[in-house]
Amino acid sequence: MQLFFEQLLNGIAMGSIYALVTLGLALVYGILRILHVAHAAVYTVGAYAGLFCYSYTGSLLLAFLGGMIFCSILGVAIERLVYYPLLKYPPYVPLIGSIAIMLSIEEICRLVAGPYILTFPATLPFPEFQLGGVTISSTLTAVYVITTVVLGLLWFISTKTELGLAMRATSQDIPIADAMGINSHAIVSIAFVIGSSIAAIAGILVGIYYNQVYPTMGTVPAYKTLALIVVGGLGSMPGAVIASMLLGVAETLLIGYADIPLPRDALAFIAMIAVLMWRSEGLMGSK
Amino acid sequence: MDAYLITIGTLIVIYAITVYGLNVIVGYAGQISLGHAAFFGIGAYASALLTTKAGLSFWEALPIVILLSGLIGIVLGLPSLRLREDFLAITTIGINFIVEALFLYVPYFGGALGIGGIPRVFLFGIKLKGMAFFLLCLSFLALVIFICWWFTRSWGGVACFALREEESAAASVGISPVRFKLLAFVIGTMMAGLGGALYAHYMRFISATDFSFPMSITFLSMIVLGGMGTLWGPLLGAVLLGILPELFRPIVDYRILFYTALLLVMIRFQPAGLLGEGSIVRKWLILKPAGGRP
Amino acid sequence: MLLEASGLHVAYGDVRAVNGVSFALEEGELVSIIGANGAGKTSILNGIMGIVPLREGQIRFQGEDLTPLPAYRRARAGIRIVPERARVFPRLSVYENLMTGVYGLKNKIDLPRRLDWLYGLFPILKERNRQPAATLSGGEQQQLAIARALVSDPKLLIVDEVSMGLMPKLVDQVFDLLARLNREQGLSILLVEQNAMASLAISRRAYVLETGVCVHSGPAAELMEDPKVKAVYLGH
Amino acid sequence: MTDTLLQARGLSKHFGGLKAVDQVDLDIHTGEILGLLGPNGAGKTVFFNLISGVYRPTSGTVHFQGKRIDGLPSHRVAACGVGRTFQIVKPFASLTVLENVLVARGITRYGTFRRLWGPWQSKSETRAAMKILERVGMAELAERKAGLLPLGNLRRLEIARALVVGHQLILLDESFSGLRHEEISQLETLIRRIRDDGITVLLIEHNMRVTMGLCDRIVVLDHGRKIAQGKPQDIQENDLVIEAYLGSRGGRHAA
Amino acid sequence: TVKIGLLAPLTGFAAADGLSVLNSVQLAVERVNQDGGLLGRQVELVYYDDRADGKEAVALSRKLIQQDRVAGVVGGSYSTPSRAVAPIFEDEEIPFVAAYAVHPDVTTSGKYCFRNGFLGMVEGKSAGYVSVELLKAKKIALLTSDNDFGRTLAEGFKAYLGDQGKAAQIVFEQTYPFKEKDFKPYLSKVKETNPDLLFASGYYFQTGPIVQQARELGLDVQILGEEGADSPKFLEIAGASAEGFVIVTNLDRDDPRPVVQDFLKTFEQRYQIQPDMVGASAYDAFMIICDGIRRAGSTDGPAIQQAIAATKDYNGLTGVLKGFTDIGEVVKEVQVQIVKDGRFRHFGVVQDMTLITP
Ligand SMILES: Nc1ncnc2c1ncn2[C@@H]1O[C@H](COP(=O)(O)OP(=O)(O)OP(=O)(O)O)[C@@H](O)[C@H]1O
Ligand SMILES: Nc1ncnc2c1ncn2[C@@H]1O[C@H](COP(=O)(O)OP(=O)(O)OP(=O)(O)O)[C@@H](O)[C@H]1O
Ligand SMILES: [Mg+2]
Ligand SMILES: [Mg+2]
Repeated sequence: MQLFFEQLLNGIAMGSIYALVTLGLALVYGILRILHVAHAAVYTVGAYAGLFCYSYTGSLLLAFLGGMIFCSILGVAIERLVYYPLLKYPPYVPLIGSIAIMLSIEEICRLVAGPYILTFPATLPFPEFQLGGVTISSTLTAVYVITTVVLGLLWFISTKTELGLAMRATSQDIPIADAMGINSHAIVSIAFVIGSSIAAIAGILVGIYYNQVYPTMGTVPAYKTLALIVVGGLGSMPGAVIASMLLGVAETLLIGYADIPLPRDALAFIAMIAVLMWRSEGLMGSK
Repeated sequence: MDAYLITIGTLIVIYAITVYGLNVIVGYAGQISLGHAAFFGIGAYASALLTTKAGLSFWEALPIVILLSGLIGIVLGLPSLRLREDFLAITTIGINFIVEALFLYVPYFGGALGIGGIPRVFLFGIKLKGMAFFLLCLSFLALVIFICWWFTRSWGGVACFALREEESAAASVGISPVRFKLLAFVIGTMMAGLGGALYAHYMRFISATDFSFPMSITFLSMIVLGGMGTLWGPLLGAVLLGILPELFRPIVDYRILFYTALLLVMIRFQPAGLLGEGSIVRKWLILKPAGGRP
Repeated sequence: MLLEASGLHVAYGDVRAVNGVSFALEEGELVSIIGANGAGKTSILNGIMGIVPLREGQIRFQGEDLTPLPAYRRARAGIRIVPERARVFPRLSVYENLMTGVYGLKNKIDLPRRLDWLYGLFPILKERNRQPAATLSGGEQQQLAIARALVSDPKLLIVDEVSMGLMPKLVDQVFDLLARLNREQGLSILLVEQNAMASLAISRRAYVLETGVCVHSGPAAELMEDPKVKAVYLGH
Repeated sequence: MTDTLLQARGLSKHFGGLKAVDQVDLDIHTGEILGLLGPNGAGKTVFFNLISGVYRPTSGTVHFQGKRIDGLPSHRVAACGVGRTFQIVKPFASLTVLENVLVARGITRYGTFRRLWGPWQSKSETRAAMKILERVGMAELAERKAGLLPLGNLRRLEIARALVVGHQLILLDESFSGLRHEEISQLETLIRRIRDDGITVLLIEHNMRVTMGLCDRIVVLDHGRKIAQGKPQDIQENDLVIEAYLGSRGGRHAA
Repeated sequence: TVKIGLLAPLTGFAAADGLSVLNSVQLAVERVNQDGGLLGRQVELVYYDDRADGKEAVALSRKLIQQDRVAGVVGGSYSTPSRAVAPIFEDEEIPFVAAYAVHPDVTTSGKYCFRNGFLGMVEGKSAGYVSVELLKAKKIALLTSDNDFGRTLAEGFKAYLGDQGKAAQIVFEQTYPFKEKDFKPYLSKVKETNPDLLFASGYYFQTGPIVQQARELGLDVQILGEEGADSPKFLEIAGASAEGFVIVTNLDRDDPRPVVQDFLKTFEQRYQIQPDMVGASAYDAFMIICDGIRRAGSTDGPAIQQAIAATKDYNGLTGVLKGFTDIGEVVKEVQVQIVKDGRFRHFGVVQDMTLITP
């Protein structure tokens, strides 16, 4: 029972991290219908930028802030310079652009910071808990708290403000959205700022959680999150969160209770195909 | 000729064969497939297993390999009948990951160790290596291009074009979406299977990572850069993306960055491909728009 | 002058759709543009709204030069469009579609009253409030597009093929509505309509367009009597 | 003369709780022009989609020339000789106008695997396609890319496609909307001629002048149900129809 | 000049190893040239980036042979590319010495292919020996990296235990995928079985987190790793948790021989980072080829091959090479290191010939 509980807590933490990375992707997908694979590279850059700020200032707050600002700039640059001009082409064109961006950023990280794994030796100032004989470490607490806050804010923005409506209108017909007085280009950029900031948070969190920051740390999230946004129902943010949590928990429990031979990445995709066979529009998608 | 150049050339031709298959699926029929490397891999593994474990020769195995690839293509192409375009895109990525995982984790497929000792190809009792194998691949490529050319001029081809443009309108003039999507998938995956078989017998050692998702993206980039849906685009793309990284060899540390950055620039400024509508090449050559193709 | 357009040129690649059209619209006027298929009417309207870029030409609205402004700034200046083929946001619900019509200016108008008024005009919209717009019938989408353009109380309403897909009863209602809004509330309207008879009947002035050039203009009543216009557009 | 070409019985299509088409019985006689009228959202387009195989009915049957076709997929219905247009036009955008029509000419080949491999741009096919384009008055636009045409031309292109396929029955969904007067007259003539060639026409149209002038018979739907059918004059005077559809002023502007 | 080739993954996921290899081999080149080169000529290194990818490596091996005309090649890359190129060097009769690739097929291609690293079986058996004999474990848990290396290591480990007639028993065994980052689910399970030793195989970016997360979960068991963990990066990632961690590897940092101490010092001075096993092995692989050329007195492939095959008691960086077996596998002692005060230190050595002979 205690083992189960421990596994569950780990699973939720892992799901939270998936959710943070996936959200940005779902956001961008929801608006531009682009598979923003480079999002994972933004996340990597976030970790590096955070680490850089941290090692110069020693302040975690500044690390998060610096990472978010840097990633926002990067995200908006990607959108303005590459995605926006490619919008009218079939989706695989920006996808290839996105993958090229991702690989380029990985290379730049390697050239600038070296190929070695860097460590992120910070502790997050959160308390540790004892719960029924299980210790919830401060890092886990941090993951839970930060995820909850980010999700809450995002939920508020997308449902309680006009911005959410503008984003969805923009996602469907940019010229007409403009004709309704929506500054769609700005809206798209805002979406990238939000998505990239969350990616930065996720990157830093992961860097600290695993104490590793390295150029190719985005590779696995890059593709796994694709499966997650599909399971969630493309572009649906609540769906993306639910899918992430489910996958995080399912993965840990499967490892904990069955010696499954398949790697986790394939697992995510198998789950995805199973969900699609059952509901072809994903968990929360609309037809 | 230099063995190094022949090596590069042979790989390019093998890729081109595979990429022509992808062009049928994506360019002609408009079905996004981001998992083409899986079918390339299925061809390679099938041929490797048939020749190493079942003791067939390359030529005996080839028809089986091609049929098998087509068959698996049909089965895995089935989601394309049910799913919306963007879901399909990611599903095909998933298929790629799953197929790769199967190669990697099923002991019968050699697991992480891959399959080695794949025999060379013999023709009329002569061992084909170097130039000879290159020529063999080249003849297969010619055949594949011919099939593609024929397909675009046939009713089957135009049915696919129509499906690509407007599915419901196509159905209203008698085109069965199911039949023609699967037709494109079968042709495309059979070509990938052929490419895979040649690859296996050329490398003579294959492992799952050779057929991972980045390979699919390379294939797709080749057609997009060359010109999606055009007859010569896939070849141009394969040659271009095959040669570029080699040209950048001298700048060791910056090579991949140069390559990816160049890819990005080309996609950004020639999104319709070098042979696509409105491209610089078309402007130079003052080509007429190709009939039936975008 | 509320709207002054001079020397408009619109082209798509090599296709020149509009070649130097000029026209004007006074505050409180209802003006029609009529013309054959492909004459460039939609291109002009979209050019004014900013949905397609202008190659050349100038647009002044309330004395202000709109030419360099993007579409959303024009919209915020008080222009609204009912686009050709409705172009509602397919995956937004009917209600959300209406809300895009007042994006950024909810406080300045009495939203509940405007909605009530529109629901009164187009009861189906109230009935289908939560349904995604994509599943509406063609005519229902057209009604939604009209309503979407009207929630915000615009200064200038641009209407492209407003009667397309509407049933006769509604065509009457919509033309009455446009005429009434123009007459009673002084709403300025720029109208494009294949049904030339109906549109001329409620217009003060009209322009006749042929292959991207303006070939006639004048008071609507006069044009209705013009033998050539009659023959080609009115069918008498 | 009252030979029934198509027979719908108890045809229904429900979307969730919404009864878009509800228990409709309808006969189409060979060689007539039948008008399908009704308010916006009455279920006319859905009815078309039921006949042409886009939707599978919730209940009810459709027989075409005695053969049951409900639930058949679109392409099978098309192969029976039923051509249609779409209310929201659907050209094959990146093909030329001529190629759009050529695609439809393949109707006889798409069903048999063996006949798929011949060339599609042969001289004889092109000539036949050009003839159709001349009939709808689009011959001079043959080489234009369909996606760039204005709406009116697209409507005619759709009719051309439907004509190729529909050697028995063609379904026209608001094919006159977006056309100006002169073009409407041309199309009316065309449709009469089609009928004279022995092809049956079912059309949806809100333009009363067209329906009254063209249709031999009219059926009116409202809220998915059939509320009236009969000769154009009778329909125009039917109170239910006036109330729901024409309006008290009889569609003055729509004339 | 005498040209010697090197294939290493300088970009891509294995870039860190590639860089380490390149840096070490460049030190070796300098060393050789300072000492007067080979056969009176300078040595020139021709290196290419194979991205740890078989396809690239195949083309590059042809390039090395045909265009650069190298006398021998150091395989500074992973198993996949090394396996793909081995038959080519065999065909062209160019000696190829794999530095640390572990797959058995690398050397089975023929007599021109050698390996300076340990085979999985050798290292696995040695790890078994260390567990039972040096660390006195009775209940052992195995957490295995799921790749060719991890699997053969586990096999060797179990083979050793089997031979010992159940002196110790395996209470837990599981593999984890190569790209795994979160080991808590596995470690929680390990904790349940309450072993007294955990043999965790994998690269430093896997074992580092394993050690760290084990301690975080309160799993205070002795952990044993292998050469994959032999990296300064391991120490960084695991931080304080690393203390007391033991590995079997081929580099003894406390080896008093000048070759070793010079290398350690120069490397750290030049590159501001501690050297690792991968680099050290590549250094040796390069030196083995040079030694072969020197003794053969020629740059002719077959001659060098014979000289390398006849290597005996060569004073290498990774220990004294007793020689190569018939198939080209190295025979040398296995080193055991322990983490003390944040550095790898000497802990023991496995000398039993039955264990270390492949
Ligand atoms: N996106 C486009 N790309 C290329 N050409 C276009 C495009 N849109 C319109 N055109 C061309 O511009 C010309 C004018 O078209 P426009 O739609 O403005 O005409 P219209 O008067 O509104 O016609 P309709 O009455 O059919 O709506 C036509 O010849 C059309 O082919
Ligand atoms: N996929 C769907 N899901 C839900 N409701 C639908 C769907 N398709 C159509 N409807 C509803 O069914 C009703 C009938 O639609 P239909 O398109 O048949 O109307 P119509 O008679 O063609 O009207 P119009 O003259 O405006 O084109 C409409 O109220 C529409 O909202
Ligand atoms: Mg128009
Ligand atoms: Mg309709």
